[in-house]
Amino acid sequence: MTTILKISAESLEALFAALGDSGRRILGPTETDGRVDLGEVQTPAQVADAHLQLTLSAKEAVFPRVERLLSYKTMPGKVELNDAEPDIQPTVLFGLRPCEASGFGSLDSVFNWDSRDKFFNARVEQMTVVGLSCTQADDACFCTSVGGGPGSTKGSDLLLTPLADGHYLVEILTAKGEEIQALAPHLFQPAVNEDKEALLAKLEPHFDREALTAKLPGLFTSELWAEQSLRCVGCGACAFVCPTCACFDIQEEADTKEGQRLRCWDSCGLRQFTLHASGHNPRSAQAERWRQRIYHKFSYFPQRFGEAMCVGCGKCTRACPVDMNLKEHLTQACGT
Amino acid sequence: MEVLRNKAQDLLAQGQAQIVIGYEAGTGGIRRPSFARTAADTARLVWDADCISNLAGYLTRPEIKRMGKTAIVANASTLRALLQLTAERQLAEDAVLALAVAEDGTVTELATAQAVTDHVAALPDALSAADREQMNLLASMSREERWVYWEKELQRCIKCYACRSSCPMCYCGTCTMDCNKPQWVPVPSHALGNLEYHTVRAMHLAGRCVECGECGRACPVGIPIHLLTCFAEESVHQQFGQKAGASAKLDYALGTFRPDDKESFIR
Amino acid sequence: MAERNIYLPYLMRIAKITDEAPAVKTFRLEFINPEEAANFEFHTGQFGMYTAFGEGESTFCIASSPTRKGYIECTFRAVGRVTSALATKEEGDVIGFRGPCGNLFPLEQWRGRNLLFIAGGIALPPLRSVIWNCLDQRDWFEKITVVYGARSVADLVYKHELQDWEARPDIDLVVTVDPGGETADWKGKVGFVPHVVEQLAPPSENTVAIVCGPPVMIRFTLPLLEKLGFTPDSVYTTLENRMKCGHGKCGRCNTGTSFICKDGPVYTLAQLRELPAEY
Amino acid sequence: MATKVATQFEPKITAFVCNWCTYAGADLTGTSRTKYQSNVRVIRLPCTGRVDFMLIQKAFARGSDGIIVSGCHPNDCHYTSGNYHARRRWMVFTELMNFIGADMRRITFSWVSAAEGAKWAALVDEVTNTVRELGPYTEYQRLIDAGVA
Repeated sequence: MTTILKISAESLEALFAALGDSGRRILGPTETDGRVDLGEVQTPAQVADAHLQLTLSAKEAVFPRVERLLSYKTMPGKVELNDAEPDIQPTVLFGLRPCEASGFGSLDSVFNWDSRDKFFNARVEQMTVVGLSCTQADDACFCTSVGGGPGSTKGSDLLLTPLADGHYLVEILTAKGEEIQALAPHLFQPAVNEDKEALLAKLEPHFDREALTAKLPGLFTSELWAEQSLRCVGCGACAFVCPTCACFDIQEEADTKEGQRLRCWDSCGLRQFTLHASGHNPRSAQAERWRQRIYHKFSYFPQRFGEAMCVGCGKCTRACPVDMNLKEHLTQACGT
Repeated sequence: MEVLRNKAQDLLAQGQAQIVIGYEAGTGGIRRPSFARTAADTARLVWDADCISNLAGYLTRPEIKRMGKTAIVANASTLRALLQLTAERQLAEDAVLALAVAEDGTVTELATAQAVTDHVAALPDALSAADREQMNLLASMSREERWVYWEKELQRCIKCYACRSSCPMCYCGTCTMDCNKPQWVPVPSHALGNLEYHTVRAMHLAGRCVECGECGRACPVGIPIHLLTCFAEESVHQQFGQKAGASAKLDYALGTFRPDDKESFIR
Repeated sequence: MAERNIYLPYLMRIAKITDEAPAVKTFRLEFINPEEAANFEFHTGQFGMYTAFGEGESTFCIASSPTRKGYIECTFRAVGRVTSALATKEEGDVIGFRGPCGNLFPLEQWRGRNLLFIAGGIALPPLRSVIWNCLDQRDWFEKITVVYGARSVADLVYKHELQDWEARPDIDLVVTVDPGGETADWKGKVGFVPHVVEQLAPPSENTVAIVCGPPVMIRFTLPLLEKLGFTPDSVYTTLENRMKCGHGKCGRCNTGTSFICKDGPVYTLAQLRELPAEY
Repeated sequence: MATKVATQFEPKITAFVCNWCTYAGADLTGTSRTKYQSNVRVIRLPCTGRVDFMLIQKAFARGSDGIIVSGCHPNDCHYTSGNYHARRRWMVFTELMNFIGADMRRITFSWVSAAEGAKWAALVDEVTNTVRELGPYTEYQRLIDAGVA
């Protein structure tokens, strides 16, 4: 059951203090030299407000760019193996866009569909998501084409929508959200007759995701992918900034006495990703790698998990050195 | 713009080029690479002051090479990279037809390396005023301040390799980063791995960097990494008197030597 | 509640090392922890991730049969960073093992049928696990035929076991080497595996074919089997894509809707045709 | 009375030397019974041309506080021009590292011939004293310690 309340800007400041007092770390969008990153904040004033999106995604909070999986010591005829126990603080992710918040669901599908990934789960367990509805959108955005929206509650424990009078509409969506409210219930006021929809950014859908998923199997051998990927330079920027891309590499770093095994982000767009030690590469051309990225997100993943591995945030488009606009390419595929 | 589109159309129609690489309008009106193979495609071509990216990286791509003779709409960066790629024998001399567009929209065909060299010689310095200012600022800092500056900046690196992928000079089939016997540079993007990656990149581009700044523009997290490669290039220029991208006949500065190379630090 | 770390390998001691062919070795591995040994179970067709501490993990099949308890064996060629490091190990050294991963060869479904194994080069190890498993349950199956080829006589793996199989009456073995790979005293066949299969023309009736080898061998053998009347669901193969996690998460082995590390590595030709040819 | 424990910092110095000149020179130092400080770990390579800048970085990454790179004098290279090539690379590398803010006082380049045993001893002593004065290379260590999540 969703509870709908209101909170003033001043009360929000008090709520930040209460969150801090409860031992929670608050991560929110912070701006330095025009770059918006997820950073530790103590007050709402430290949170960047003019931004549309974080450059990187909030997946870093649950799937860091580098993390230790295990460590060991090697001795003659003996190995001492140590499990990694990440030190994880209770964390509030404040001010995530609804698209980002909904990305955690895809990540959960990847990390827990079969065996469970304890590193991801330990972080998710300690995490509360405070979403912030969008009142603006840009040319890269396409959340409404993939089942999301500027005020979507999916993935948020608590969703804020800025009201005209400086207050925020507060939707309390989960038990974790209720815990936040319970920290300082007096800060919240009842909300009466607030028209959330009217406050949100307007974004027309550009294509129908389910129609795209239905269409892709028939387009596998199409020239379209070679055509589209001609401009692609084959880096991993799109995947690394993506809130749902979860492909990773496992790397060993060691000297003669001890070592550790690290997990780090990887991307299907990189040639190295599938390259065998023998030199054989199942996806040797950039066109095949571009196709894999599209198919993984919009064909294979939906077939297995029922929804697309994309939240329409457009981060990939903004991060791309050569403007491989995903919305545009998907719309083109739908029309092929 | 019409002149350019017509020129591209003519080249394709007369078989003088099978593909014309240029610029088109992208998301929110930004300029992005464009590939014209038919008369219809040429209608997308645009040219203005926003066409700053270096397109030369596409010239060494097998997908493009397979298409046949290439014409390329070339700004100063692209022309310099074209010369450097020729000097490094990645492109046959005169294999590419460069189209230089003047401010009034007239198009000059630069069909030979010599023509490109002459054209480039008359163009202003590659480094932008803002980059020059940032370089001077860094030079004026104490060593410790510079270390903190780069430590903080490089900490943001996620090793997506957008810098490498968008650099026209990073054409190696297998990059040092991808060699793992031994693993010279750590793959994960931790602080040490990032520093090593970016110093290797700068060293490998010293004497080869055409200072187009493409790597810095490509960086999704906004690290001014082009300053590193530009610095290394300028170090080569000052000490050895040669500049990458100035000619199609240039020995690799760090692949050669002069017995009287002057230094002041060897004891 | 603490969850198990699925990336943590078992520690195993190398009990025995056999040099099979140039740069190819077989390790016999025993669990260091007796509890882990007691609880360990696997099925033929499954694979594992083998750790050379200091260098990382590499993926290859379990080459021994689940009917042989107390140890597992693996056979690998020193090619990459990890396999090269493994190749320097000595008996008594400790390596890591994660697994078993993936699906299995459905021996139950093959009961009462003839089995035709076709292997090339370093791809015999995955089939060796099945072959020994089948030989240890010999009464389940009718005729068992093995066609095995390698580039040269030196490149043949499991040379002693090939002699054993040669001598056994309950298995037909045909060994071949590529033209030019034979030695003066070579008594087997000379010719590429697909040619040898063609000459042999094994009947397809009530027969399951299990094929594993380099891509070029597979490419020529599969159409041949179809010509001989094998249906796509009676031809099996095992794929080996690059893998990192073994749990269907890292994305590396994703091919079509399949994660080769979970839904594979064993596929019938019918299933293979449903996948994009990205293996 | 409490005993005063010597807490003087002892730097780790890595020396990359060429086989033909400096290694032989260092050997001569030993056979001449010239005493010098023992902080240096010598790594012998065929030629200074082989001293990739990555080796220098790796030495810092593995905890060296100071580095010596030394080989044959110009014109004396066993392979004719290895040291000339190396010199060019160092000329750019030292400037680049300085631009990044690395502490270049911790890297010493020198030419030490097979006959210069005394020069080697003096060089090692001087470098060791300088680096001891500078203290541990904490800036580089900070990168290593930043570690991972």
